[in-house]
Amino acid sequence: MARKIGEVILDLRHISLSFGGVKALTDISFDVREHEIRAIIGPNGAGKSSMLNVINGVYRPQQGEIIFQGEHRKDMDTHAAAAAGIARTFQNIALFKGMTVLDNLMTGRNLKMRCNFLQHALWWGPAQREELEHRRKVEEIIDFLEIEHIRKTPVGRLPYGLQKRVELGRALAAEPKMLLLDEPMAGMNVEEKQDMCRFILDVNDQFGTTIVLIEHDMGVVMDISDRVVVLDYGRKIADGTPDEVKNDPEVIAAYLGTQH
Amino acid sequence: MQFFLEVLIGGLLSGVMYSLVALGFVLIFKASGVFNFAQGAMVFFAALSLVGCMEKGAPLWLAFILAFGIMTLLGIATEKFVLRKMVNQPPISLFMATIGLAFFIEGLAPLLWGNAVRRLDIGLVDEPIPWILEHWNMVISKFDLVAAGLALALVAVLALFFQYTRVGRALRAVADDHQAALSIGIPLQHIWALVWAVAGFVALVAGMLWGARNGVQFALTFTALKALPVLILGGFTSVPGAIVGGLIIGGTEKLAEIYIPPVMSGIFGGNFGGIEGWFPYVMALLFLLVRPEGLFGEKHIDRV
Amino acid sequence: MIYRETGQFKTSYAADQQIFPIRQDRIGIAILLAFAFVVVPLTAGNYWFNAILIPFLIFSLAALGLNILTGYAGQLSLGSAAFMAVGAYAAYNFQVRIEGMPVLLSFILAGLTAAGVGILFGLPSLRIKGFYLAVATLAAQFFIVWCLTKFPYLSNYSASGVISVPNVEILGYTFDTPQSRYLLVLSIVSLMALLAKNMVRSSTGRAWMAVRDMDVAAEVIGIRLMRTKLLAFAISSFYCGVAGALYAFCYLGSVEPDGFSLDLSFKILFMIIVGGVGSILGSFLGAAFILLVPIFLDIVLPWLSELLHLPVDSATVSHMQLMVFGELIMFFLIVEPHGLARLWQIGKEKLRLWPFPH
Amino acid sequence: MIKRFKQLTLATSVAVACFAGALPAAQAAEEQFFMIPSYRVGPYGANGQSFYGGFIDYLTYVNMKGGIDGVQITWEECETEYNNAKGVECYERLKSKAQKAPGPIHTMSTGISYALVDKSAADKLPLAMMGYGLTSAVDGSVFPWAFPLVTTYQMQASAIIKFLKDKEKGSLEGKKIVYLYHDSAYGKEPILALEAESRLNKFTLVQIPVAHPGNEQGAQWQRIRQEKPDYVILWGWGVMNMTALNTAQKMGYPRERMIGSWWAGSEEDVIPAGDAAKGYMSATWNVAGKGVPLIADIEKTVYGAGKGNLKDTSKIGTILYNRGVSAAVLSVEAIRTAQAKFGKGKAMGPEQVRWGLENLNLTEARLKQLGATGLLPEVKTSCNNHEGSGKVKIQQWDGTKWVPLTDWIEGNKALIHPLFMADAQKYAKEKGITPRDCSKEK
Repeated sequence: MARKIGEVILDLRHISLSFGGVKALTDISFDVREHEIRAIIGPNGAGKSSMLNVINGVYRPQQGEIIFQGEHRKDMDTHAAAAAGIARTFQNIALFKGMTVLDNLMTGRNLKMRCNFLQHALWWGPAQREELEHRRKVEEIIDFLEIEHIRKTPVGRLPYGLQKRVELGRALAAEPKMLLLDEPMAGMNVEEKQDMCRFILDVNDQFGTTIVLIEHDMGVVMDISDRVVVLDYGRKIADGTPDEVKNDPEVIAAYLGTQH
Repeated sequence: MQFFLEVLIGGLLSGVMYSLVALGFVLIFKASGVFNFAQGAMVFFAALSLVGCMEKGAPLWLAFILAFGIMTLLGIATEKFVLRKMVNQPPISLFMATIGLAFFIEGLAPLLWGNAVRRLDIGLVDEPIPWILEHWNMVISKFDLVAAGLALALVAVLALFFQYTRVGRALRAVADDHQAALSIGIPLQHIWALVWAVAGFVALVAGMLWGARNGVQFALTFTALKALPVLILGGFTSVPGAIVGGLIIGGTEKLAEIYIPPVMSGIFGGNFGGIEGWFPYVMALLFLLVRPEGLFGEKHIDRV
Repeated sequence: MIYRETGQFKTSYAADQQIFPIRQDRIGIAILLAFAFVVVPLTAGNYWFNAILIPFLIFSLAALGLNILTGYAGQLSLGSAAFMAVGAYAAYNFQVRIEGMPVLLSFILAGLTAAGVGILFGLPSLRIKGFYLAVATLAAQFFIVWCLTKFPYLSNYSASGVISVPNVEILGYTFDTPQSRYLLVLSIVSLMALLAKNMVRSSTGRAWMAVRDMDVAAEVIGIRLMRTKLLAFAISSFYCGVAGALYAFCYLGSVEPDGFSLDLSFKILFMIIVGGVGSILGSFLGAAFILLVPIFLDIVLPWLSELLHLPVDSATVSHMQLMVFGELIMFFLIVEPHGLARLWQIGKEKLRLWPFPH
Repeated sequence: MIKRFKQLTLATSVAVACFAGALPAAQAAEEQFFMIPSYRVGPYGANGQSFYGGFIDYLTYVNMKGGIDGVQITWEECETEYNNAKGVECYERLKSKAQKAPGPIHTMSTGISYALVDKSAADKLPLAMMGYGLTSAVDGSVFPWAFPLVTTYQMQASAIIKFLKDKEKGSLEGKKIVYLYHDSAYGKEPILALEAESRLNKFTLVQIPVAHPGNEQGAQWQRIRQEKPDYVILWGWGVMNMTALNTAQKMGYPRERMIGSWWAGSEEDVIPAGDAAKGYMSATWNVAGKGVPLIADIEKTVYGAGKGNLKDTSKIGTILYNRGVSAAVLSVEAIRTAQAKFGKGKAMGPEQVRWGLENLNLTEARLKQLGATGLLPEVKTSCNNHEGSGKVKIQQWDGTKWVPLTDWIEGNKALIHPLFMADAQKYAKEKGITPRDCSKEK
């Protein structure tokens, strides 16, 4: 175990978000430390995906503050988030369906590429060199995720489990500091889940990537995460290590549906 | 001021005529998600069938019924031979297919009825109402008023049809969610054929009024171009949107044609009339920038 | 067995990144180019040059432009003809107004002018999507044509608004024979097709496709939607603009704004739909199809009616042509919604196995 | 899918085979070949139908009467849909057949003829533009191969002004005339001439353009109502004409004060407008009706033998039908003129036909011989006057038919022709053409 949990890398303070009067998140604060695996759990409609969307700027909260790597912001901007090294996957796979696996992964490296469209049009020279260089990196990820055989397949034709894996690959291609995973194991069978768990742990281990994940499978969450934050109806009801959270009465109530 | 009013009223009345054509687009888009570019060709075909039946000696009411029958057949054939075979294809393919359909109809109509330019007499004369002309010195056409009345009646009938009939409810269900409608046993194909027939009916009314106004001829297909800005303004899925959009487009377009070119001439010199071709589009475009879903369209939130 | 890639191993990523990774394809394209550049100019007659090959190449270029915008970047446009018009009029003005302006440079400037106008009309795409955008592009279509009609400066004060272009002259050589014009157009189109292919296979193209397939995900990856969409509009318009300049200079010789009508925009849209959305090859196949079918029908239908002794008058034949054309479009969309390019691919896959059934 | 692919391949190969087979066929001797780029579909299909029906009927008629001194006329049609690119394709397709012994080409489209002016000159094929097209081609020194025969937009506009002036007892001073036009090359061309006339005759000219297609003119006519002009000159095409008439009625503008161009003065333009068209006037360079012996004879001979081109025989004798016949008469007469010089009974080559068109002299006597008295004005062309007449009649619609009001009226040639010459010189300069010396032409 080479990994060592470091300082706070992301700090969310008093985040509130609403859509036309409907409150999605209410005054939520929590932090994420470098290299850790941080899980967000909660029942359906608890605001978990909204939380991720706030972190990488898809949604803009009405109130609160986001501090990423010491930089204070009122809200994130998708481009800034990507540039700062935040990558993510989506609950309902958001791959580029018309493109091959390879192209999807290459797209993931978009921000690292420097050539402009004129150089691309001319191809021979810088564009080709750059393309090759990034191709090598992408091939490493392809090896890592064991998807060599489907490299040239359009992702639309792949089965669900593989698509999830490709989406992880696309996020990894950006060599992110922080990876946001929205239900990476939803709809998978046991074997696929095990594979996915292994990849997540390996990513965290080998690349030291900080991981924030949403997951419904409690077994998985308790197994792999360092700390867990629990949301219910857009509010934070618990925060702590898996064991602390597991025994929190409010969490149990939320999950079992008892009256508070 | 009086001139301004006259232009505005004339524009609003023309706008109703645009709404009529736009209505056909809305019906089909609402029920099947198809952007039916053949609506203009259908207007042409319907009017030509009407006038063709009248030439064969049928009185107006009978010709109207016969033409409606023909439009229904066309609707059923379209569903059976084209749309049914294109289920699950992307909207753009369906859109292209309707352009193909437009070509087909544009060839078929004159093949059946001849390509001479015809007059369609529905017993309405396009003349100013003398009383208004005398008292207010304003030109309001009898024909336009009747046409506007007919259009509003048509909308009312459609609204009732959607609200209170079984078929109407089924149509709305389909419009809301195809899958769900299918799962509760609504025969999608019949519904689509039906909605095309209803669109054919709307095309027939539009064709009758436009044909009586400008003659029955190929140029009736161009009415579609007048309807498109109405459509963006009002939203693709809203029947009231088509009416309100039509009024807005009609009114502003006429006012613009009167008041903008002199201003432009003042700036650039030269003659800048004839802006009606693009003005409604640019206006609708600017409007969209403010409200991308149109006047009455449904707001769409991306969920990820 | 002839068309097989077995035994062709890629030993480097560079080899794998070629435009035509399969050897047979490379040979095929070489033969095709040799045929187009050498055999055709030696053998084809004037009719083929003036009425088929030159317009085919020019329309392919315009279709390629639209395909970049619609097929790759996913922005449906009904205004391509207007951008062609901008190109045609811009090239004309550069030629007429600037003494000694090289023709090729004026073509490029025409493309750039069209690109500028394209960016302007692409701005709404940041807010508007789908059919709303398509209808909004009609604003460009009508507005641009109107401007060209209304500002006499743009047609060099010709009373009718029609412009008649000067001869094409490069380095003292006048392109006045159909062959020479064909070769000029062929060279320009081949080069631009190559550049387009390069763009779509690199990160520019991937960004376009990402925006097309899933814009939110693209944004999250760090692709700037505005820049990507506007770049697509600009490049697409550049291609259409050059096509328009060629249309005026190498094909018709004289153009009027009304010639760049909505019908022409539709025609170009048909080309990419029939040919294949998001395919460079498809742009060419589609252009060939849309251009040749009406001509073919025009020749064959009267011939058929004579052969079968059907008492058909010319009007009927004309109407039938229109119907058959419409039917063919619907037929194609039903049979192969991905266009001729996909059929070609399927054909190749068949060939790969041939003569064995599986 | 695979099966479909096979079918497609088969279909394509059959198609290609047919295509190849249908291309150039051999041409027999002593035949004069007319390429006819016609249009019968699309927005103007109805107009094309009548015009080309009359044109082809007359060619059939000539053949039935023994051809042009024994030379049979052959022809081939090609649908242009009034579209410039398709027109060029048709021209290129039929060009090779026409190169030996061509007839003048009639496109009946300003756009297509513009696109063909340079091409036909390079290919040496005579291009006729009767009442449309590039009007500066009146100057034959710059345009040896293009013939805007009979009259041009500008001369027509001038003739209309002359008519109105006569109507106003010799002076238009202080009058106001609205020029309501189709916003295209066609509508813009006469503007210079009208402006010159307005300066000369001191009337106010108000120009109001109508955007294509012109099926909505509420605003324009409201403006006209406000302007209260003495006359409205209508320069419309297709649906724009009947919309103008209907809207005029709606606004209460008297139709007796509206006067149209010759493309706004056919039955197709007024019948759909119904009573709204009564009293409306228009210019024309050919008369309507079967009163002309030639038209009656064509109906008897050609349709009697079942060789007529039109299915709808009610079109015979309409303005556009008769215009088609007139166009054919002029074309055939040009070939006869050429034969008179280069050899009777022989097919004429391109240069010879061109000469025929340039030395046409269709006199009243000859028209009488043809049975075409009054159908069209006398036409006499020369190297520096490819127009040859410049005369029009004014006719009025009485609710059922066109009634000629006047004899042939000639526009103000002294005013208008210099405009053509200046334009032609500009064209020659832009294109690098060295004009012929007309004094040396014989």
